Formats: sequence, structure tokens, C-alpha cells
Amino acid sequence: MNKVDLSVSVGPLKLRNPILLASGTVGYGNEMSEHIDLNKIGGIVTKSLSLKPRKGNPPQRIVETPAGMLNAIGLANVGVEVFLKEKIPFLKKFDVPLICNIAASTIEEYIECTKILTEERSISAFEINVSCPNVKEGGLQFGNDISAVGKITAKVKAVTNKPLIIKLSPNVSYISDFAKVVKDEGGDAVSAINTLVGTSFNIFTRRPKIYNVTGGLSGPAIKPVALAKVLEINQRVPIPVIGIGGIMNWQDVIEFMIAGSSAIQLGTVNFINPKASEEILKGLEEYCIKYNVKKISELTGSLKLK
Amino acid sequence: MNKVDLSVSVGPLKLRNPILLASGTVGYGNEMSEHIDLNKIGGIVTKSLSLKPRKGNPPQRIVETPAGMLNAIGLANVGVEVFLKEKIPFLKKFDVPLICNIAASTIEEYIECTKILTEERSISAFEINVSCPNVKEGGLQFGNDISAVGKITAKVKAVTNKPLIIKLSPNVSYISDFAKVVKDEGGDAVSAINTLVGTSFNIFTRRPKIYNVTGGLSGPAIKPVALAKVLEINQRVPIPVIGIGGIMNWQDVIEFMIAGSSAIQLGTVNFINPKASEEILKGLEEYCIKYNVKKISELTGSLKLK
Amino acid sequence: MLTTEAPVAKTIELGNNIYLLKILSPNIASNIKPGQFLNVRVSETYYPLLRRPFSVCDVTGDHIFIMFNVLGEGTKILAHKHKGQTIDILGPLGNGFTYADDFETAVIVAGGLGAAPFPYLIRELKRNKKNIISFVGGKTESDVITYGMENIFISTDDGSLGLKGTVVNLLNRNINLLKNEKVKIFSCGPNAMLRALKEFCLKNNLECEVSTECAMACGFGICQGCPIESTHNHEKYLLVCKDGPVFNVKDVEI
Amino acid sequence: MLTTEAPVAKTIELGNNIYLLKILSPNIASNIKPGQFLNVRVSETYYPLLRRPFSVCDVTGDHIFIMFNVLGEGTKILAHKHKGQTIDILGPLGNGFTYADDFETAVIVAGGLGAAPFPYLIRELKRNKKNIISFVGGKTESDVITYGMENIFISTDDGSLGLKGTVVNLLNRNINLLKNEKVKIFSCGPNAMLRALKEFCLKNNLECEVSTECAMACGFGICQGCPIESTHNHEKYLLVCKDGPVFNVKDVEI
Ligand SMILES: Cc1cc2nc3c(=O)[nH]c(=O)nc-3n(C[C@H](O)[C@H](O)[C@H](O)COP(=O)(O)OP(=O)(O)OC[C@H]3O[C@@H](n4cnc5c(N)ncnc54)[C@H](O)[C@@H]3O)c2cc1C
Ligand SMILES: Cc1cc2nc3c(=O)[nH]c(=O)nc-3n(C[C@H](O)[C@H](O)[C@H](O)COP(=O)(O)OP(=O)(O)OC[C@H]3O[C@@H](n4cnc5c(N)ncnc54)[C@H](O)[C@@H]3O)c2cc1C
Ligand SMILES: Cc1cc2nc3c(=O)[nH]c(=O)nc-3n(C[C@H](O)[C@H](O)[C@H](O)COP(=O)(O)O)c2cc1C
Ligand SMILES: Cc1cc2nc3c(=O)[nH]c(=O)nc-3n(C[C@H](O)[C@H](O)[C@H](O)COP(=O)(O)O)c2cc1C
Ligand code: FES
Ligand code: FES
Repeated sequence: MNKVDLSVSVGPLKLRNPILLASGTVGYGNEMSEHIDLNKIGGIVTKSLSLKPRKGNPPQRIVETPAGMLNAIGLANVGVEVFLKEKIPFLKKFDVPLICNIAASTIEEYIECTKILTEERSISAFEINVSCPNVKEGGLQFGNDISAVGKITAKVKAVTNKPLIIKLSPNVSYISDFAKVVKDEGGDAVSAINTLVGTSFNIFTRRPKIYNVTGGLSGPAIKPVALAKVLEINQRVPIPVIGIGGIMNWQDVIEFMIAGSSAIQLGTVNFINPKASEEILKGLEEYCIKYNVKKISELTGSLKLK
Repeated sequence: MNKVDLSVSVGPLKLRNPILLASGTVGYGNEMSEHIDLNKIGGIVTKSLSLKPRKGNPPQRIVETPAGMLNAIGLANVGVEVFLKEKIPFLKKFDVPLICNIAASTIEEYIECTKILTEERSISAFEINVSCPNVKEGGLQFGNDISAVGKITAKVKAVTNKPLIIKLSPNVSYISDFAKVVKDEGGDAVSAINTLVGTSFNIFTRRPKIYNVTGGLSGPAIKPVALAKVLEINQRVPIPVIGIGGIMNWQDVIEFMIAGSSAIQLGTVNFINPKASEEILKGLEEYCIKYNVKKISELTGSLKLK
Repeated sequence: MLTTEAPVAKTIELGNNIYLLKILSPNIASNIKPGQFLNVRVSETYYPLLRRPFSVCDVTGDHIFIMFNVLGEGTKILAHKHKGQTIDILGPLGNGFTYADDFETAVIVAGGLGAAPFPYLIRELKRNKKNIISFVGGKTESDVITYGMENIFISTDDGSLGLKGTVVNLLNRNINLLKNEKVKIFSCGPNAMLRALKEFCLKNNLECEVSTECAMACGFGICQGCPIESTHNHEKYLLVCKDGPVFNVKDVEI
Repeated sequence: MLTTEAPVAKTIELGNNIYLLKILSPNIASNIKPGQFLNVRVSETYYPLLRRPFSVCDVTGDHIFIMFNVLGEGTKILAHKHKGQTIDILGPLGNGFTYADDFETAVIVAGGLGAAPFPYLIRELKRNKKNIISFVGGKTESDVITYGMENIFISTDDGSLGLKGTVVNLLNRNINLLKNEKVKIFSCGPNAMLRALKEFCLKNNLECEVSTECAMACGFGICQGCPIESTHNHEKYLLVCKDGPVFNVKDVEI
């Protein structure tokens, strides 16, 4: 029996604990189910889904960097239809909240995807990826365009009554401006952060190591930046935040919660230690017991400034 | 005798090699002179100088992070007057280009500092820091305000005929927009990047580890981001770039030059290996010999995209 | 597929910067097949951050072997592991070679470190009563790895050992050896070599499986980091880690 | 001030998580003074990135010693160094204790790991014919480090060894020992202790030097990372690494 109440709310979304697995780092759950008991974690965020299947970028898609990695997968995914037909049935075997992450090249595509997926009862919430740095088509770079983010929020909200989370780009001057427009347009929460734009060159061939030239930086290297973004939103906009970026262990989770996160997502760490989520849950519980935190949600935004 | 021509130009500024020591990581040169022969390096960028001495932030000013560090020194410096009286005489003993970095809270202060310092013949160029994330007074956050950056460039240019370099903030959506305004207003070059805003909490006290709450992230962790910013400027604005961010060894220098840097600055690495600049120069020369690069400046922007 | 903390039993330096690591893991030893691989965390720290993939090189009893050369930080750390230290291994991963099917002679074609998966495969081929011919190539003498090989033919690009030329040239020279029997080729090596080999096999209508490589993050299908172009379906990449690393040469664009 | 690649001669475990590292460095050994420190790169990698500062604990012949407890990653790596491995040391850094001046009895006041700089200081004090009294405190018995101390009085916060109370309480109890002679106090320990000690010294008009700490990046004055408030000039911080780490207690706000 748990002595600590690990449950949290992210706006209207209730989770048994704050540990979600981040989009693009857990596939559609099947491989991870060999490592951890999916019934124990707070939730799964799917790989970004688009209306049609996407092939993604040619290799090389991955480069390691100091305490981090660059990726330019290019949103390779099975598309909404195959997802519903082939991936959902597997996920339904588990009692784990499913957050569907959607990426699109046009506002219409976001709406269309959401409309189709909102019918599926086993989906608990949507996370809208307006911030993928690795796709070029579509023209608009939504993540850096505040009015586009507002429009997407409002229009997607209009076609679903499931909790709506917008995943924000860190590659902007003030992320809180984006959180504000999400809040104003009826979004229920924001996820922060997606990856930072980065690159890397082979000094012998003088070519970019990544086919797509730039990629998204993730992993422990970005943790201080992610924390500062969460803090910025927390200090300026009253909207629930799901903290993401370089979380490797339970200490990092506490740090993100203190800075203002209601829940968090594990990304890159899943590649290195697929059991991280379970280990972290244990660590959180022990911390809460030791420091007499009765409900873990008390930690959210509990930082003390001078 | 050198077999390789290591000399580079950064706009009108001629340097014997591309290795500069970054502002805030070399003090005013005296301590570093015990580790390296200042006569060998490309140049020194002073700690940011303000019109009056600044005390800087209370401790804690430094926190280590994965492959990086946060600092919130708060521009502690001796002020222009003491600099001229006490620091310049020492630096004059060396044959090393001196780039004076200036930070200020108002546009007038930038002008005033430059006016005073431009009289000093031993100063080779100015680097204007519009991007320090660790000072709060002054109201304006220049680094994120494109018209302020333009104005500062134009007004400072008007009071000096020394080469003018503007040091840009990476904490913006499109750094190339800032490079463009610098170019348009007569700036000679840009330095990219200053530190990324980051933070860190003590999970037991729930307080920020850094007194100033947030600090600037530097070190290898930020290298991929810095490279992407240099590349962005290189691809969009025809202005010389001084690359900065996480450079630890000669390989990193080559990478920054390929991505578009005319010269580079070493920052955090000076704390870890004060001899880095000399070691790097050796590595660069060997690379150039091995790969038949006659003039190192050929490397600048020599990346091959598909 | 599991993560295991396995103790190093022995670090063997084969010379020329090539190492064998003998690791105790009854669990992996009894499950892994030739051509499968392991994703190894070389350090508990974030340096390096990602796991490093290595083919299983051999299995004896409860022990598994990996073979590698010191390239960067990861392999440098691995080379310094000593007896008793544990390493964190994820595996068995991917699909191995198919070698129980109906052929008589297995033709091994290995370029440089591409030799790594073959000691184990050869052991199993012998158990399956197959004949074995090994073609081993390298840039120069010191790159030629014959460890665990049988019935060996050698080539080097510079002619310092064996035939001067590529290992596919070598194979071509000896094509008569492949003519009279039901043969199947098993290969691993640099992409350029695999490309030449593919052409050779298609031309001569030879069965061939190749072990491919790609930069990887996870190694088990969750990151989509390791695409390889399929010859059959251009709408979708295959994944080296999950659908490979061993493919029939006809199924992938190399 | 230099960077030196110095070989580890011995790793000594004092128990209770406390280690002594004996390092061969004729150069540093012949130059360093008690109270000065070294900034040590514990790993060639970026993990951890920054050097770690340690007081010189002792010097014998060509060898220097540092004393530390395993706190985080840096000290963990150091504790695992073994004979023959080299470590990259920057030093001697900072200003040490002043102990050749005109006093008769040196009073050492050490809290926990604050014991680190004193074996060397005591050695030098004895060469200078000073009397020595050592007051050593810790939270509990296992925190009390008496290595290299002389004429020892002990306190623990929980009373598990010696007087129950702080080391400043202990000092206060024994204030009579300080009354008859020209004494000078040398201290190192947690800030709370140094604060209490400062108050004690000012009240009793005792000479006192303290070794202070601060998070550091460079250790030699170029980063401005280690400010400490001066009591004399509030316009400007002193730097722990360059102006200290040893200060006259009257000169700094603790
Ligand atoms: C399925 C699979 C099986 C493998 N089996 C073996 C094996 O049995 N023995 C062996 O020695 N190596 C094998 N490799 C390659 C091995 O994973 C890399 O050599 C290793 O990761 C290098 O790590 P490092 O830290 O030493 O080098 P790094 O510092 O990571 O890199 C050094 C250099 O090697 C290149 N490199 C890194 N990873 C790869 C990679 N995956 N493929 C090609 N080049 C790379 C880098 O770009 C860089 O130029 C295998 C790779 C895969 C994908
Ligand atoms: C001038 C000076 C002399 C020192 N002499 C000694 C000595 O002789 N023996 C010894 O054991 N320690 C000494 N220290 C402290 C020592 O530097 C730290 O304990 C060490 O850096 C911790 O490294 P780590 O990687 O193990 O821990 P980290 O992982 O870096 O940190 C572990 C914990 O220790 C805290 N910490 C880290 N650095 C410091 C610091 N400089 N001051 C206070 N807390 C810190 C961190 O905030 C964290 O809570 C000295 C420090 C200074 C500034
Ligand atoms: C390989 C990889 C693929 C990713 N794919 C997606 C994606 O499809 N959609 C998305 O919203 N975020 C994606 N992300 C971003 C992560 O969800 C997360 O925001 C980011 O990696 C930062 O967290 P981390 O540092 O813990 O990895 C991806 C990240 C990685 C490393
Ligand atoms: C301790 C510290 C102090 C710094 N002070 C200044 C400064 O005064 N002015 C400035 O323009 N940049 C300052 N910087 C930023 C560096 O010049 C450089 O832009 C940044 O650290 C990135 O480079 P690096 O990763 O190589 O350190 C400082 C950086 C550090 C780490
Ligand atoms: S390496 Fe992650 S999917 Fe293949
Ligand atoms: S630690 Fe850098 S100035 Fe003191």
C-alpha cells in the first residue's frame, strides 16, 4: 500500500502519478511494456501522429552530444488510421492513461486528426505538438508564431472535450507569451519543453552529421533551460505545466515540480534506462515519506524565492 | 615557423589566429598570463565593463550542470575608470589584441563607455554585450528587443571608428533577425552566443541554487545550440560571426568555423583547462597541415550541405 | 529483451586496437542468437550518454563475448573495464542470421570489424553441419581479423596481406568455390563493401544476409533513430534495430 | 600556480567515508603553504565538468595529501583513484594561514571536514615552535576527524563523543586555556560554525583566521564566481579563491 498520495491533476486530467512517458520516446507502448509495467506509470504520450503516415527523415537521424543528443526523426509515424486500427488495441490491454500527441502541417490537419481521434474512448487527452523543429513542409513554423498557436488551441478545443495540452517550443524569446495565448484560447495545460534546435558537423567531410542539418537537442544538457522555461510560465501564467527536458532521475522530477510542474515527462532517459520510470516512482515515494510530503502535488510550484 | 596561415579577419579586425578568450572567462588577462603566453593567442575579450564599478550578485553565483555550468555573476566589474588606470597598463605589456566588452543599463551608458574607451589606443575593438541574462536593473532587456539592439549598434558606431562587434543573445526566436539589424545599422560583426537562460533548485530547501534565481548556461552542453545559431546567421545574414559556446578543443573550433565563424571565443574551458587556448592552436595547425588547409580562414562557412 | 548488470570476466586484447570483452550472463548467453546485438551502457554517468550497440561475437557456456576496436570515448571506456566490474547490457536485440535453412556451405564475408558477429555464427553453423568458407578483408594487414574464422581467404586494399583488393574482389576471384554447392553468404562490414557485395550477389543470384549498422539511440524500436530504406516499400523505412540488423540483402537499400 | 599531471601514490580510507589521497608532486609540495588549496580535475571527461577545490591537508617530502569525504560524483571518482593514475591539479591556489607571527599558542577549531587543512598547518606550527590545542567537533561521533591533530578536545552535537554541543560551545567552556597566553585561532568548518566563532572571537578579542568556502568555477580569479562580503568595503566583494580562502575573521562577513 502506498503511504504517499502520488496522484496529480493537470487541469481536468487526473493522473495516478506525475510520471508520463514523452512523445517520441516510447513509441506506441509495446516495446516499453517489455521493460516496465505500464499499469504503474502516470501515462503514455504517443509518438506525434499525423493524418497520413509519415516516412520521416533519411538517416542519420541521431547524434550524441555532451550530456545530450540531437534527433531529427522528422515525425515518422504510422498515421491516425493505422494508429487506431493497430496500436490502440494493444494499449487498451493496459490501464494507463493515453495522451495522443498530434503534429500537423496545417491548422486543418490538426483539427481533422483531433476530430477522428476524439471518438476513441481510450484516449484520455491530447497533446498538440506545435513545436517540432525537424519538419520543414507546411510553411508555417507554428511553434514560433504566437497567433498560430492561439488559433490552433481554439480550433482544436472546439472539436474535442478531452483535456487539451499544447506542447510548446523553447526556441522562442518568451515561452510564457505562448502559454498565455494557450490559456486565453481555452487550452487546459502546456507541456514544456520540446527540444532545442541544435546541430553538429563532421569536421572531416564538413557535412552536417544529421541529414536534416539541424536536430532537436534533448537530454540532461537541456535540463537547466527546461527548468527556467517551466519557472517562467509558472511565474507569469496560471496554467498547469507538464515539465519536460533532461529528466533522468527522481531528483530531477522533484526539481521540475518545485519549479511549477504538475506532472512531468521522461524522454531521452527511456533510451538509456527503459526502467527509469519505475525507479523514479520508487524514489519519489521515498522522498515524500522522508520529507513528510503527504500528497506529491503539494510540491508543484512550491519553490521558495527570497 | 608556421606552415599554416592561421590569421583571420573579422570584418575590419585582423587577428593572428581565430582563438579569442571570451568575456568573463579571462578577467583582465593577468591571471591567465601565468598559464599561457598571451602573445600567442588571437585576442582577449575583457570582462564586461560598465561605466561605474559593479559589485555583482551575492553568492551563490555558480552551479554545475550536466556538461555545463550556470553563472549569475551579475557583471561584477571594476568599471571603465579603474580598467583604464589599473588593468590596461598590464595588458599593454603584451602584444595581444584587446577587445573591450561593454555592458550597460541604458543606451546612453553604452555610448558613454565607448566614448571614453575609444580614446585608448591599445583597444582593438569593442564587443557590445546586449545579452547578459543576469542583470535586472535598467528595465529594458536589450538582448531580446530588436529595435534596441539596432539603436545601440547605430549609436555606438557613431562614437567610435574601432571595429564594432555586437554579442547576441541566444534566448530569442530568430537570432539572425538580430544579426540583420546589427548589419543594417553598421555593426562590423556579431558574437554568438552568450549564455542560455537556465536555473537549478535545491530539492531539499526548495530554493534556487543561484541567488539570482536564473543564470546563464555555458559549456559543452550548449555547443549544439550555439552551432545552430552560428549556422542560422551564416545562412541568412552576410556579417562576420565570432562563434562562442561550449568550445573545448580544436575539433570544436573547426566545427564552429565550418558552420560559419570567422573566429571563435573560448569561455568555460578556460576554468577547466587554462592552457586550452595554446593546446587548441597546436591542434588547429596539425589539422590544417594534415588536411592541406593553407589558410585557416578557408574553413569559415565551408560546410557542405546536400 | 532485458537490461542486465553483468560482470566482466575478462578483457582480452587481440592486438591492433581490437578487444574482446568476456562477460558473464547466463541469461543472455542462453537466449541470444548469432547476428543479434547488445546495447551496452559503458558508464553510469552521462558521459557518454547513450548506449553503444555491439554484435554478440561469441557465446561459450554462460559467457558472452563482444569484439570492438577503440574508436571514441565509449569504446575507450569499455577497453578499460576489468574483471569484476559490471556493465549494464540491454539485449538480446534485433534479428539474427538465419542459418538453419537449406544450404550446404556458408560463405562468410567480413570487412574489418565486420568480423565481430562471425565467431558465434560459425560455431552455430558447425553445429548445423554446414561447410564454411571465410573471406576476410581489411584496409591493411592490421585490419584483418581472423579471430574465430575458418577456411580463410584474405584480402587487403594495400596488398599487405593476401590479395590486393577488396574482399568482394576476393570473393569474385574465388567464385568457382561457390558454383558447385548450395551456398549462402553472411556478411558484415562497411556500407561500401555491403553495396558491392549486394551487386555481386544479385548478379550471381546468391542468397545473402547482411548485418547492417546505423547510429542508434534506443536499440529496441522506440526512438525511430535507425531507419534503413526497404526495397519493397518506399513509403516507410525499416528500423535497423528492430527489423534488422540482419537483413536479406534483397530487402534493403544499402 | 600551475597545472600538473600528478600520479596518485596512495588512496587511504580513514573510515566513515573519509579519504586521504597521497599524490606525488615535488613541485607543489615545495611551494604550497598550509591553508592554500588545489583545484582538482577528477576526470578527463565532461563529467563532472568543473574542477573540485580541496585544501592541502598535509605535505611530506615530495608528496601532498588531500582529505575529503564522498559527497557527490566528483569525490566519488576521486575516492576510486588508485596508485599510478594521474590527476590534473591546478595549484597552489589562494592565500594560506599566517602562522609565523608573534603568538605562542595556536588554537585549532575544526568542524567536520573542516579538519582537512590542519595536519599540514600543525606540522608547520610545530616547526615554528608554537603550542597547539585542537578543538574538534562534529554532528556525531563518526564526523569527528582527529587525523593529524594534537592536544585534542572533542564535541559532538548529539553528545555521542566528547562534550554535547558545538565546537564553539566547547571552546567557550575551555576559554581559560586561552586566557594566559598569546593565542591565535585557526579555523575551518561549516558557515554556521564560523559565524558563531566569529562572534566568540570578537567578544573575547581573539585573533582568528578562518578558511572559507564557496562554490567555485576557476579557483584562480578569472570567473568571479566566489564572492565573499568584505567588512571594510561594501562596494566590492572579495574573492574566496584569490583573496582567501583564509581570511582574518574580522575582514569578512560570514
Ligand atoms: C547493430 C550494431 C552492431 C554493432 N556491432 C559492433 C561490434 O560488434 N563491434 C564494434 O566494434 N562495433 C560495432 N558497432 C559499432 C559500434 O556501436 C560503434 O563503433 C561504437 O558505438 C563507437 O562508440 P564510441 O563511443 O567508441 O565512438 P563514438 O565517440 O561514438 O564515435 C566515434 C566514431 O565512430 C562513429 N560511430 C559511432 N557510432 C557508430 C555506429 N553505430 N555506426 C557507425 N559509426 C559510428 C562516430 O560517428 C565517430 O566518428 C555496431 C553498431 C551497430 C548499430
Ligand atoms: C577552498 C575550498 C577548499 C575545500 N577543501 C576541501 C577539503 O579539503 N576537503 C573536502 O572534502 N572538501 C573541501 N572543499 C569542498 C569540496 O570542494 C566539495 O565537497 C567538493 O567539490 C564536492 O564535489 P562532489 O563532486 O563530490 O560533490 P557535488 O556533486 O559537486 O556536490 C555534492 C554536494 O556538495 C555541495 N557542494 C559542492 N561544492 C561545494 C563547495 N565548494 N562548497 C560547499 N558545498 C559544495 C553541492 O551543492 C552538493 O550539495 C573545499 C572547498 C573549497 C571552496
Ligand atoms: C528521438 C526523439 C523523438 C521525439 N519525437 C517527438 C515527437 O514525435 N513529438 C513530440 O512532441 N516530441 C518529440 N520528442 C521530444 C520529447 O518528447 C521531449 O520533449 C524532449 O526530448 C525533451 O525531453 P528529454 O530531454 O527528457 O528527452 C522527441 C524526442 C526525441 C529524443
Ligand atoms: C562565469 C562567466 C562569466 C561571464 N561573463 C560574461 C560577461 O561579463 N560578458 C559577456 O559578454 N559574456 C560573459 N560570459 C559569457 C561568455 O563570454 C560566453 O559567451 C559563454 O560562456 C558561452 O561560451 P562557453 O560555453 O565557451 O563558456 C560569461 C560566462 C561565464 C561562464
Ligand atoms: S535505435 Fe531506436 S528505434 Fe532503432
Ligand atoms: S572561483 Fe573563479 S574567481 Fe574565484
